[in-house]
Amino acid sequence: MSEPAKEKEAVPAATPANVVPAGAAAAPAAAAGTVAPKPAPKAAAKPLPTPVFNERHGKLILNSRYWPTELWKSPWSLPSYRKGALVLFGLIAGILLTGAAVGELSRWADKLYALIAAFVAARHWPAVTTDAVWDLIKILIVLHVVLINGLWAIWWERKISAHIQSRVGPTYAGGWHGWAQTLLDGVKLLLKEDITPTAADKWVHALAPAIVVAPVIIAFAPVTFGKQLAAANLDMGVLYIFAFAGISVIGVIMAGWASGNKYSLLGGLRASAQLVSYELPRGFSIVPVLMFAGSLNLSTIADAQAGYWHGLPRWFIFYPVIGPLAFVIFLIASVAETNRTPFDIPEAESELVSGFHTEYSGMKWSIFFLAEYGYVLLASFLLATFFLGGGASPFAFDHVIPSWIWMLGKAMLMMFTFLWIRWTFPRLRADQLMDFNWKFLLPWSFANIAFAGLFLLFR
Amino acid sequence: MTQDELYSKLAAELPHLEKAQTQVKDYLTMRLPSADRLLETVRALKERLGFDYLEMVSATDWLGPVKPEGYIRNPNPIVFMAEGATPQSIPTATPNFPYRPMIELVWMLANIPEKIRLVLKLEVPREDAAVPSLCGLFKAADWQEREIYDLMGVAFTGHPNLTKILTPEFLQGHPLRKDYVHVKDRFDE
Amino acid sequence: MGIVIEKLPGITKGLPGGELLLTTADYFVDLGRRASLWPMTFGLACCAIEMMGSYASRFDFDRMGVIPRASPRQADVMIVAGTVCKKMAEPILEIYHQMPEPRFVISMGSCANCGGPYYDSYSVLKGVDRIVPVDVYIAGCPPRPEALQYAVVKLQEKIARMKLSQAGGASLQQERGSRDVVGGAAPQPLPGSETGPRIEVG
Amino acid sequence: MNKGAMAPDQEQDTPLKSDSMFINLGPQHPSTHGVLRVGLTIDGEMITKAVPDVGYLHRGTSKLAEVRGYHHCVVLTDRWDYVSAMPNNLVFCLAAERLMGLNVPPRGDVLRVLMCELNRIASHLLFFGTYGIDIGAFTPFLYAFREREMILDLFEMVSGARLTYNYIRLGGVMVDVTDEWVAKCREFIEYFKPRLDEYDTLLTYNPIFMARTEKVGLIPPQTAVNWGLSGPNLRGSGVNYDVRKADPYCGYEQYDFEIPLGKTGSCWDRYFCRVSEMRQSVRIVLQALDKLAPGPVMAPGVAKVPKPQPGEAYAHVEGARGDLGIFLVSDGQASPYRMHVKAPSFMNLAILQELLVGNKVSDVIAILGSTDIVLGEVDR
Repeated sequence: MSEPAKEKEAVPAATPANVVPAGAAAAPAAAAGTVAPKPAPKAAAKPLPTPVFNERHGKLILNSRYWPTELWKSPWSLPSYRKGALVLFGLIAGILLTGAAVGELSRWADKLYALIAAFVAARHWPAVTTDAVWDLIKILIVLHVVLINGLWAIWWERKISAHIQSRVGPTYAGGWHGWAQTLLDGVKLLLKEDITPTAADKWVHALAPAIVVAPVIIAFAPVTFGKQLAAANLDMGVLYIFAFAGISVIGVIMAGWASGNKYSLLGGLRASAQLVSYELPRGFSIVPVLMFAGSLNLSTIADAQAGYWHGLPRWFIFYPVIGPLAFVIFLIASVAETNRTPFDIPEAESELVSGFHTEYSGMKWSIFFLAEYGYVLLASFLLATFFLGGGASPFAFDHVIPSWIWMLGKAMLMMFTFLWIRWTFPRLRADQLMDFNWKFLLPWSFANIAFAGLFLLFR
Repeated sequence: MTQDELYSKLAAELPHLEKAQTQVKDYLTMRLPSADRLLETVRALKERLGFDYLEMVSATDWLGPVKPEGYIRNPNPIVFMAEGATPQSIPTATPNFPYRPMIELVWMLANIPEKIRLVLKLEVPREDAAVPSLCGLFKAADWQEREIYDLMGVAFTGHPNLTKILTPEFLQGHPLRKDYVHVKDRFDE
Repeated sequence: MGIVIEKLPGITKGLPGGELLLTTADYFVDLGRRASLWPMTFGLACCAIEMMGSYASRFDFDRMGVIPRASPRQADVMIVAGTVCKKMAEPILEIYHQMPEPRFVISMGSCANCGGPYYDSYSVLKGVDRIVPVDVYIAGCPPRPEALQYAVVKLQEKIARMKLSQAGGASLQQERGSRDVVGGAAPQPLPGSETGPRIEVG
Repeated sequence: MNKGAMAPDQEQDTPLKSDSMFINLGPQHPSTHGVLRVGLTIDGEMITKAVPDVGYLHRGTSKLAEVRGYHHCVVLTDRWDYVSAMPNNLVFCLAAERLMGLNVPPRGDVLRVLMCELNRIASHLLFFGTYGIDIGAFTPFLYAFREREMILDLFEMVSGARLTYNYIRLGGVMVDVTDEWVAKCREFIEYFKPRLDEYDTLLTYNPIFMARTEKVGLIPPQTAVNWGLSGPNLRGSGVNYDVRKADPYCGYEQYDFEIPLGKTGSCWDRYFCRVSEMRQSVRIVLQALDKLAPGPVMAPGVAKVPKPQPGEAYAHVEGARGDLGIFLVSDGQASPYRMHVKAPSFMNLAILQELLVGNKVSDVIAILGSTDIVLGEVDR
C-alpha cells in the first residue's frame, strides 16, 4: 500500500502524463500518438530517445522486492539463519538440562502416589480411594496427551510445512511464531454453526466423530512414555493398541456414509479398503520385534533393547536387514493408517474435496483432526518403542538425561518424519495403493518374520 | 507447399472452389458456392490433400452495424457516469459497404506436415441458417460448431449434440448476431 | 453450540456483572474468529490467480492464519475472486448457503464488485452483491495480493466489532435471514447441485 | 427404467445400471482450475461417461469487442488466458496490424518475443504447481510460485501490472525496457536454470508421480490431430506442430530452439513437454536479451482511433496453451466488425468427453490437470 505513496513523493510534478516520463513528452509522434495525452505535431523523422515507462516505479520494484537469489547461493550468510540455528540449539539444550534437573518421572509418580496414599490414610478414607484417584489422574493425563498433542502437532505441522515450502507459517496469532494459532482455530471452530445436512443420517452423522476419536484416546493407555511410565502396564499392550486402533475405521465409514454426499461416500469406501488392508502389514511387521523381545508388553519390549554393542545401541532398527525392513514397513503402514499423504486417498483434497469429512463443520470436523494427530502421535511412540529403544539413551556414557526426554525426543523425531513425508510426496492412486500393500508390504513383512525366525534359530 | 502451388492444385482437384473476394490476409481463401458440396469438398481436402487439422470454425453476420440493444446499458450507480451515458463508440454503417442478410461461415484447415493452411468460406442466408456439420470428419468441429450455434445461431445438420454451450440456458437469442436484443433476465433487475 | 451462542448472551446480560462477562467473552471469541479466517478455495477468473499468489510463498497468507478449505462447510469467508457470470450466480449462492455462520464475503476485483470491464456484457452479473451480502470490496483488475491481505485485515477489524449479544455473534445476515435467497429471486434448481443436472446422462 | 439407488436425482430417464452413480465435478471444485463442471457417471470408481459443461465464465468478449475500439480490445484480450496474457495481447495486435498494414520495429519484435517467452515460463510454472496439487504434492506449487513471482516482478517493472499487462500494443510494445531490467532478467534466468533440475528431482522423476501419470490418459497422435488439440497437448502425442516453427511470427525463425515432443501422449508426456519447454524458453529469452539492439519499440503512425480498411485477417501465435488464433473482420469502423477467438483451451477441453471414459476418478484429476486449461480462455 505504501508503494504508490512513496512513488508520489518521488515524482515532483504530478502531471496527468505521470505514466510518461519527461523524455516522452517531447517524443516523436511515433510513440506519442498512442501514449501521450496530447500528440506532438508531426516532427521530422529524427530519432529521439524512446520512452521508458515509469522508470522510478521500476527502480522501486527493483529495490523493494525480495528475490531469494542470495539465499540460494549461501544461506548461512544470512543473519536470520544463524540466529535461528542458535535459538534452536538453545531450545534443545534447555530441554535437556530441564530433563536432567527433573530426573526420572516414574520417581515423581511414586512420590505423588505416596502423597495421595498418605492423604487418604490421614482422612481415614477407604484404601481403595487412593487407587481410584490415581487412576483418575492417569486417565486425565492420557486424555490430555491426545488433546494437547492436537494443539501442538497442528501448529508444528503448519510451521514445518511452511518452512519446507519457503514460507514462514502462522506468525501473528499469539505473538511468538503464532503459537496460539491452533488454540484460536479451536475457539473459532467451537463457536461455528454446526450443520447437519438434510440428506444426512442425523444420529450416525453425529456419532461418527466420537467413534473415530474415542479409540485413539483409549489406545494410549499402555503406551510407555518413559521407563516404568505407562498409564496401564498391560501384558498384551501391543494387541490392545492394535485392537482399539482398528475401531476408528468404523467411524470413518460411518462419517462417509451418513453425510449423504457422494464425495464423502467415496471417501468412506476408500478409507475402509485402505485402513483394513494396511492393518495387516502393520501388524505383521512388528512380529520380528515381538519374537526378539518375547513379549507383548511395551515396557518389556523397550527394556529388551537396552545395552550397547561396542557403543552402538541394541535397538531393533540396528538389527541387520530385519530391523530396518520392519521399521520401514511399519512406518509406511502407519502413514497409511493415519490417512496422510501419500496415502491420503480417503480425504484427497484435489479429488474428493475433503473426502469423508466434506460435510462436517465446526467442532465435529475438528474432532477428526484430533483423532488423526492422535494416531500420528501414537504411531510415533510405537515406532520409538519398537525400533528406537524406547527411553534408552543412544549414548553409552549418558546417565543424566532421563528416559522420558529420550522417549519424547524420539517420538517427536518420528512425528517430524510423518510431517516431512506428508509435505514431500504426491498421492498414490487407490489401486496402486492396494498393489503396494498386497504385493510389496505384506510379502516382505512375511519374509521378515522368516528372516527373524532363521536369525533366532542360528543365533 | 506455397499458396500458389496449393491454388493450382485446388483448381485441378476441386474446380468448384473459387477464390473468395475478400481474402483473409496472408492465407489462401477459397469460397464454396453452396452448402451441399461442403462435406464432399472437405472430405476431399482431408483425404486427398492432407488437410487433417481443423483449426477454426467461425462465422460472421453481415447484416450491418451491431445494435446497441444487445448490450446492457442500465445506468450503473457504481460507474460514475451520467444517466444513460455509454462510454463505447456506437458503430455506424460504413457507406458503400456490402452489408447483406447473410452469415458467412469460415473454416480454417491446416496441413501440418506441409505447413500450409487454407480458409474455406461459405455464405448462407441468415434466416434458418443451416450447414452440414463436419463432426464426422473432424472431432475438433464438435465444440466449435456448438459455439457457433450458440452465439451465431447457425444450425449444423448432422451434429450429434447441438445444444447451447457457452451462454446460460435462460438467455434468449444468439448474442453475436448483429440484431441481437438483450432480454432482461432475473439477474439484470 | 448454536443454542449456547444464541440464547446464553441474552440470559447472561440480565445477570449482575453479565455485561462485563460478555465483553470479555466477546474479546476472546472475536480473537479466535479473527485469527483463523478460512476462505474457500473458490476461484472464478483472473483474480483467482492472485488469490493463489497470496497463499503462496512470498505473500504467505498462513501468517494470518488464513488457510484455504476446499469444502464450504469448513470455511468462514468466501472470496469471490473474479467475474461472476449469470450461469455461475446460482452455484455461488448455493455455496454461500452451505457455509456455516458466521460467514463473510470478500468481493475481489472490479468484476465481482460491479462487472468491471464487462459492465455491458449480456452474460455477466453486475456485482456479486446482487446475490450475496458482501463485507469487504477490493478494487483492482485484478487486485494485488497485498490488497487481498489488506481486505482480510479490514475484515478482521470488522469482526473485532462483533458482539455476542447482537444476533448471537453472527453478523446481521442472520437476522435478515440469509438462508433464504437474498434479492428476491425464487429458488431454482441449481446447476451446480446434484439435484438438477442439465447435462444429459445415458 | 432401472434407476439406481445412488442416482435418484437423475432428471432424464436414462437407462443407468443399478450401480452407477452420477457425480458433479464442479463448478466449484478444488481441481477444476476454475469454474468447469464435469458430469461424471461412475461405476464404482470407473468413469462410464463424462460430459464437460463449460460457460460458467462466458463473458461475451466477442460481443463486447464489437463496440470497443481496437486499443480497448487489447484490454479485453488480457482476460482470456489470464495466466499468460502477453501472447493474448500479441495475437490480437498481430491480427489488427495485418488489417492496418503496420510494421513493428525490430526492437519491438524482440521485446514481444522476450515477454511472451517469459510469460510462457510463468504459465508453465503455474501448471507445474497446480499439477502437483492435483496429484497430491502441495510443495511444488509453493516453489513454482516463488519463481513465478520473480517473473511477475519483471513484468511489473515494464508494464505496471502483475497479471493483465496490456503491454503489447498495436504497432509494437507499450514502452522500452531499461538496462537494469535486462540485468535483472539475466539474474532471474541464472537463478532459474538450476531450479528446473530441482523440479525434476522433486516431481518429474518422482516414482509416485510417474506411476500416477505415465500410462494414464493416452492420446494417440491421430486422435490428437483429429480433435484439433494444440500446444503441449498435441506435442505430447508426438505431433511436431508449433506455430513458432510452422508459421513464424515476430521473427521466431531467427531464434535457435527445439520443440520438445512426447512419445506416447500420456499425462506425463504432456507434463514433460511443458517442463522441457521451460528450458527452451530460457534459451529463447537469453537469445532475445542478446538481440536487444537500440531502436524504437513502436511503429510510427498508430492512430489514436484506428479505422482500418475493410478486410479480414487471421493471426495465430503459440501461446502457453497452444495455437491461439484471432479472426478479425473490419468494415472500416473504429471497432472490429467481428472478432472470433480460436482458443486452444477450448479445443483441449473438448477431448475430455472421450478421454475420461474408462479411467478412475483419481485419474480424472490427473488427466484434467494435464490438459492445462484456463477457463477464461475456454469460455471467453
